[in-house]
Amino acid sequence: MGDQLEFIQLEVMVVALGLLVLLADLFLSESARRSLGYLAAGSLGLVFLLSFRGGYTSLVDGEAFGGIYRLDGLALFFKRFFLLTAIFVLVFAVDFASRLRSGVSEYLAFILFALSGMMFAGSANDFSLLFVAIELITVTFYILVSFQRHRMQSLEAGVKYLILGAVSSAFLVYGIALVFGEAGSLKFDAIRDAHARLLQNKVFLFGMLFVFAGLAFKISAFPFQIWAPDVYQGAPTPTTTFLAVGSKAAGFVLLIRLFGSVVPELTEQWTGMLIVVAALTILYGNLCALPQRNLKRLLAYSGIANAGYLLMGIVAQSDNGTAAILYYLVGYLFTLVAAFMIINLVTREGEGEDISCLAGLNKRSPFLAVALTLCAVSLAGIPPLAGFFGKFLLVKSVAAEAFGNTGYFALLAVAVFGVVVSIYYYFGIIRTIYWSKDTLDNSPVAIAWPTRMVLGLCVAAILYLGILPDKPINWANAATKIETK
Amino acid sequence: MNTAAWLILLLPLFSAVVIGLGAFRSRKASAVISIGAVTGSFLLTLLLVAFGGELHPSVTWLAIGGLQIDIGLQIDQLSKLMLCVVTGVGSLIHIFSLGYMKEDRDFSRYFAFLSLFIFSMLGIVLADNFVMMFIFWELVGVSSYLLIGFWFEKPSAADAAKKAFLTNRVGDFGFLLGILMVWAALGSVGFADLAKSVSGGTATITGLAGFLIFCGAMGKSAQAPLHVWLPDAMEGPTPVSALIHAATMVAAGVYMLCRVFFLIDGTWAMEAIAWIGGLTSLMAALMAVQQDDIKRILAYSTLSQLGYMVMAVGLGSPDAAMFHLTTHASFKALLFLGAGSVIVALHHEQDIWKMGGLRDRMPKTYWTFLIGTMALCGVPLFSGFFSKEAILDVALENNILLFFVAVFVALLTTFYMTRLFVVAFMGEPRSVHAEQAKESPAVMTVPLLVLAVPSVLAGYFYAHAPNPLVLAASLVVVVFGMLVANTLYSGAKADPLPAKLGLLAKALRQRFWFDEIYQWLIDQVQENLAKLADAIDRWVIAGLLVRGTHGTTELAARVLRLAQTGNLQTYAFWFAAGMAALLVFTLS
Amino acid sequence: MEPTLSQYLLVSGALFAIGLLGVIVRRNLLIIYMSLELMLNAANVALVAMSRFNEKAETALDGQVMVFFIITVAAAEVSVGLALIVALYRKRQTTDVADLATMKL
Amino acid sequence: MEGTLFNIFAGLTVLSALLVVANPFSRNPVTSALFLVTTMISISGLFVLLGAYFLAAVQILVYAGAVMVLFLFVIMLLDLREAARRKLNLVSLAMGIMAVGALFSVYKSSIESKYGEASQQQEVAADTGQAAAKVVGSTRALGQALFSGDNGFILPFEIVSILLLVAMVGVILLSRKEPR
Amino acid sequence: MDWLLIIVMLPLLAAVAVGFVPGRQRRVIRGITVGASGLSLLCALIAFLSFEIDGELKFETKVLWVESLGLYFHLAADGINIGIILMGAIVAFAAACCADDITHRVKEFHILLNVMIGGILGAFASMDLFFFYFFHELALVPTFIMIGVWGRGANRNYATYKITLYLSLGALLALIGLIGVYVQTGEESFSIPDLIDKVGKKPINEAAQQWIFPLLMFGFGILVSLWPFHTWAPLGYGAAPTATAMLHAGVLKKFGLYGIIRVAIPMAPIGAQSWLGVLAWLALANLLYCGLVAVRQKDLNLLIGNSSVAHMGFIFLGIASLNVIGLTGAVLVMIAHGLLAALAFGLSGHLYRQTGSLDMSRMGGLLRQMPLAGSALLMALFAGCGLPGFANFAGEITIFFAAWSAGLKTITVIAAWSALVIGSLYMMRAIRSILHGPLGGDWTKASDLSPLVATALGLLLAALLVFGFAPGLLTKGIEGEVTKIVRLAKPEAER
Repeated sequence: MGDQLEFIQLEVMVVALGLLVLLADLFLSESARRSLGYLAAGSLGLVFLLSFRGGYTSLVDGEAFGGIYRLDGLALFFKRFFLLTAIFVLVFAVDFASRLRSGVSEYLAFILFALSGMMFAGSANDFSLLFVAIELITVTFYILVSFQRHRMQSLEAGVKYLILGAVSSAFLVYGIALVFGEAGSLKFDAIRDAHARLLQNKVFLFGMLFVFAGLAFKISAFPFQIWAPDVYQGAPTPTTTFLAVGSKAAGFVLLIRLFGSVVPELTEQWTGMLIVVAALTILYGNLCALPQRNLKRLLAYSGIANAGYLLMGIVAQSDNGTAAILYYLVGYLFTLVAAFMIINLVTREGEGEDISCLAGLNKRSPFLAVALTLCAVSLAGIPPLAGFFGKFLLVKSVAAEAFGNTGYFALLAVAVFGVVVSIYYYFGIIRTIYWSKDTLDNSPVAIAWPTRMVLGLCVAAILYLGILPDKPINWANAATKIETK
Repeated sequence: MNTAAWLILLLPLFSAVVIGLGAFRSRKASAVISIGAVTGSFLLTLLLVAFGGELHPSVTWLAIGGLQIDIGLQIDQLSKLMLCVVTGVGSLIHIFSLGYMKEDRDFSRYFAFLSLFIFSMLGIVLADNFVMMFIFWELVGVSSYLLIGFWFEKPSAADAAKKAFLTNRVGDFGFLLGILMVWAALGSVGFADLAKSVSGGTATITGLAGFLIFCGAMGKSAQAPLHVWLPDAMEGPTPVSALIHAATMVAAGVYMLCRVFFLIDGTWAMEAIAWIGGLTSLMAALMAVQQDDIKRILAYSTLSQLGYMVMAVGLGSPDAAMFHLTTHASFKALLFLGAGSVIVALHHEQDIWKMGGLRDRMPKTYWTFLIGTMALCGVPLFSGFFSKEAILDVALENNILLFFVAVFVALLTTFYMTRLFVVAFMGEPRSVHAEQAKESPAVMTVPLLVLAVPSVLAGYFYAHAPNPLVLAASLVVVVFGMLVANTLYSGAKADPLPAKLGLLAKALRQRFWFDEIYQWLIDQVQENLAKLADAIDRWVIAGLLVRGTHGTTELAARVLRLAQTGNLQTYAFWFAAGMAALLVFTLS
Repeated sequence: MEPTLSQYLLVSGALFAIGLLGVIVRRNLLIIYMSLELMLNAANVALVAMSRFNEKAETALDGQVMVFFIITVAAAEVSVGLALIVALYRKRQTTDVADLATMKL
Repeated sequence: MEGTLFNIFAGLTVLSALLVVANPFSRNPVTSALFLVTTMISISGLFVLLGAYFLAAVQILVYAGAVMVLFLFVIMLLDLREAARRKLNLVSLAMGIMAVGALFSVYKSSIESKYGEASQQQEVAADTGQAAAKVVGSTRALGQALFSGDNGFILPFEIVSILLLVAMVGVILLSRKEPR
Repeated sequence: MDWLLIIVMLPLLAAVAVGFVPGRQRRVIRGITVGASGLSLLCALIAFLSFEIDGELKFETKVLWVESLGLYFHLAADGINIGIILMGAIVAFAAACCADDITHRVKEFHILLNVMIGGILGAFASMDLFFFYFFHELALVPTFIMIGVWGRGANRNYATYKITLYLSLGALLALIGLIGVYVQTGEESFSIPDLIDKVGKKPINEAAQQWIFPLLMFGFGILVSLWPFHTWAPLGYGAAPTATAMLHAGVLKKFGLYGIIRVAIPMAPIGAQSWLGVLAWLALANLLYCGLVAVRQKDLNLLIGNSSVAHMGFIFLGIASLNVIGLTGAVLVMIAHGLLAALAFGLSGHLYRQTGSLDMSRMGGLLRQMPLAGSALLMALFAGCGLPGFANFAGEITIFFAAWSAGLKTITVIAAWSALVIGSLYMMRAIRSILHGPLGGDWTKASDLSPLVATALGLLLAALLVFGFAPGLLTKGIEGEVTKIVRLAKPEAER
């Protein structure tokens, strides 16, 4: 038991931190509470650093709790990824505190609890852990989304997310039930052994498809993308960020584990379906983003499109594809955090997030203007930024398989079309920043120093990932190599 | 000697460049450099003629794979003759220009262009291969363009320049294709190599290739149907008309045909060339009969004479063609310069019906002009007599029909030249300017006098036994033409012919409506094609395809997002429907 | 005769379908939550049946453990959902989903 | 005996589930809630048939006992008579039935392809052969499966406890009176 | 000496340097740009003159960049790109000199301009496919912004979007093709020499080639305004600021052609053989159709733009001939047209600045008003219709010979017609309505070229003439490299 706890030490620390934050709220004064978020972020930073400790990394490739929990390269990579995301979101949340009006400490604690769920999900090697971790994330997000009770939109988003989320949970568990019945076990290892003889078993296939649907909901892939725009728009912006990056990444780590290593032969059998899903996701996201004027909603649609690009890595069914997903996700993390932070800084409460609020940003704050431009350019996939390299790796992984399957070419064509369409609307953002005539106000934007630091870090990371991709690629490769051993 | 050969070519280029780069600031320097260059070339030419044998210096210009293009100078009998013509006549015209262009504010530019032209023309003359010839062919076109459009602010001049260039380009199109075909068939573009393979009997070119090469000549030498630019080209300064549109550039086509005669000889192209030449000469002569502009009459006469030469080539006698080319160069330059002298004296009045009585007022011009006229008409003992006779001779031998055409043309030539001469120089002055006309200064009259010498004597250098029949015919024609014209126009105040000939005269005055037909053709074909392309670009590609794609995308976007109704139940429905679709897709 | 696995599965499937239909068709949020409960319970039935008819004895009970988790999670979900309904009702005096469409397109 | 009981419980489950969703006689949420209880109880009956005794008890305790009370509380709290009168949208009903029908028919055919008539015999044979192995979800067995450290589900169990904590705090936050 | 590294880095460093200069110091900013590009030009000239033709790569800089992908920062010169780099440096210098017509947000403009110059030079200097693409994008993005912010005319927005989307589409298709090459050769190296080496030993399988080549052909083709993907070009250049139009039309656009010659043909020769016929017909469409469209234009920039599209037809035709003569001619025309396009857009920019419009029907007689600019324009237009003496002619005639010998006879005939007749038709019309005739409108205040701009444009003109008189300066090096490519593409024919 003791050494098993060692495996989950990071998660335990995070949960403990969450509990501490909840408790601290009772004893701290109003002014001290403000720095609670920074404190929590700092502590998470510590946890993040601890994840590099030799004592912890030596556990990699080990299993605990009877094989339910697996700590391998992939899991470790994602744990760090989630930690990083949460640090940024916590800093963001402090910025956002005034708009939450009440329950700020609880908000912070929930972020930490959701984080622990994501970290567990990264290590899930059993359907029961998968389900429980996902539910921890989802249920926490129900609350995080509807946290601004004074805003109708937040409540509406919460209800929508809750109902659709519950439906998707139902699909997931129903799928799990069928898979359990046919494979005889909830454990991934057992399913891996059994699945080759189940490839024609329709009940098993039915179950796996339901599981896929449950995960596709998380990553907002077509046809389960429909919730994303409304929820992204209505939710408090830090929640949106966390949802767009963390929750999506949690979906992906499970997809990678399940479809990449547990049932690879089934994935191959389903290549056609995956291509169609990826292509439609790209198309839907990009096309719907085209006439969109609300920035958060725009990013939601673009998030759908990005899920489609990421699915290309799953479709590729290779280590390179997986590594590309990891790389892309990291780039996406920095880009999206920066973008949402800037949108939050620029817009005012109650005014909505219409794109016109960016007008004249280059005069109000050249730093923010440049940073947001970099984000948009990176999302559009133009070198030398993170987004380009991520897309490059994804396309490469698909192209490597393409000669021999025309479907891959169709997917590539759709991806190209999607990127071109996306350039149109990302370019619209840049256009509004720099050469829009109707500037509403010219007041400079005040930025707190931790926010500034996070933004600076994000910009640096976007550039780093685009210009010096060697090391990150190696990390991503290492994370995938260990996992499939 | 090789250096001398290169210098002949490069001196005028040097002059043009120097004037263009800075010497233009001084009028005097420009003139001195330019005239120096051309006379230098002339002297070097004489040097070559006197001492040089056949020379063939060359450098590689471009060599890629199987394509080798040299810049080389082929100096042989033919090119020496032509060199003499070009540099000799050129020198005189340069000097004449000193007087003619004295008042012009773009004096330096004029001389730069003139030098450029001489350079280009010498390039054609010296070229030892097709591509080099084509290069200078084009350069001649451009320098002629620049000179015709010298007074570019005058719309008519600018238009004429444009027309000349474009018409030439149509000919060049054929020329280029001809070169390509020759290269493809014989594997080289050098005249020496080609001659070797043709004489070795290893290969020949097709008639089509020959005809295409002739297309080049058709443009430059203004053969029908590409003759329309030459009369308009008279918008340029008169010395330019004399130099380019009488003596040299227009002769280039004939020269080129002679140069590559060995290639086209024996193909069906010869027949076509002969007929086109004959018809051009006939048509041009007819049109000359009813022109009133002194320079235009000369221009049509030039056309007509070029037709002679081309016909001679087509009938298999490049010698006769070159002979006529040489004599024609001198007397036509003389005529043009004479006309220029008259025009200057009359303050740029060009209508012959506003002249008259110039005999007494401009005696030198009068006499030299008379010599030129006689030579052109083919009055015995003048140079034109011998060369024209040589051509008639060839025609009689080879094609009797063309012989009659040629004789008729000779008659017309005498007629319209006499008309011109009688109306412009004899009788009483018909305008104030004509009354006050004074003889031109020496700088202009001396070249006239100098040119008069070869106009008389050039015929004696060509040994040729005359055919009595031809002799008789040409004599009759000359006498008859002169008499008729003299009776008709002596003392006339206006042209009596339009009244007598009616529609025919109108057709002649309107130059058989060639320009109108071309304009119509261009409007109908070229402009409509352009309109069509533009419309396709605007409406189909930029409109239907691009905006269509854009519109479809936009529409798809707007339709797709209708799915996002905001209603939870719809969302749940999409969810279930999507799931069902996925299931059906994967499981069945 | 003893009921077969497929009979159990059909019952659970029917339950699932009815629940899904309820989510799609009913507009009262409360009823939608009840339908969601039906869907989750359908999974429970399937899991227990699968567990009963499992070929591998050693992992057969896993299904029932899973049901235990599902019941707990469902309870948590319902409580959050009901709290949300209460908050919504306070703001808008409605539980009809048709009134929740301020964000669209 | 088992067959009959199954038919009764199964029929009751489906019927009352239908009545939860679409009751032709009443639109009152309270009715739906009561039929939900019926469904839950029938399901626990099915659990008993399947040997999951502990779960059957938990089912009744949690659903009939806790969840239903919660539902009823909220219904009473909100006083929903007004909303109950709204009409059903026929188009959405038809489309919903179509989508769900498609889903169910694919499900049914999948089940039949696996457990259909032909394979039924083998299945039964296999079942009888392993009849002894049929698991019984007694409290002890389940407890051992849940809490054993090395081979059990202690970790998910603990995570569920975090989940419950989150839900609890969240419910308090959400249902607290709005600030200002 | 690593001349290429210096050539590429100077403008990029200048961009950084400009970043530190306060925006009000316009003269300093312009000085930095002109100075940097001037130095770059000087280095390029030295490199060009000291370049020895022996089939080896010269002035190499090779740094391992991403080991896991086999990606190098690799700059090097060979016979093909040394000429293009020199041309690029000349145009860059000229563009920098002509950039003084920008009066607002000068600092930003010059940063972008320098980045664009660096990107352009880098793209042609790169021997690694990744950086080849990367530098191209580095140059492309500033183009969009420059047109968007500093562009002119009512169509600016539409033009910006159009050019952005078109070029992005082209670049993406090409990228996929490049990735295809990379993946098919074993995912070990992006280096062009390595790849050529590999392909020479073991060609990419045929089915893959049939995909890769069209991807590269159309991708690169869109970048070069291949018919029917050409409509962005006239519109974009019409709206672009002078320096941008000069750089893009002059140099950056050639990237696509360079890519086809450098990558597409040697990597996918079998694909090339089945697709070059299509390319030849599209080239014809470029020549004939765009020529006809140019005839109808009333706006000088649209005319130059369309004519520039038409000129691309020559290069495509040269490429489609797929023989040494044709490819050499194609590269020659690339260089010549680069200089010419820059010259033409530089002059039209000057005219626009002086007269506020480029509507040809309202101009006239400008030769008298501004003799320098007028003469230069005259020469540019002459060069545009393929006058001997200018480098364009040498390339074009080479291409005619190549196309004819490659058996594309019908196409050659029509191409010659459109080059000689239609080309001169619209050029003559332009001269007639802009320069000739009586002085139109109220241009009395219009002034001639400033000394700086005159020098810059004079340099372009001089280069055109030098390469026109001595095309051997370029062709010797090009021929050697092109022969290697043709040998790869057509092992059986050595011509």
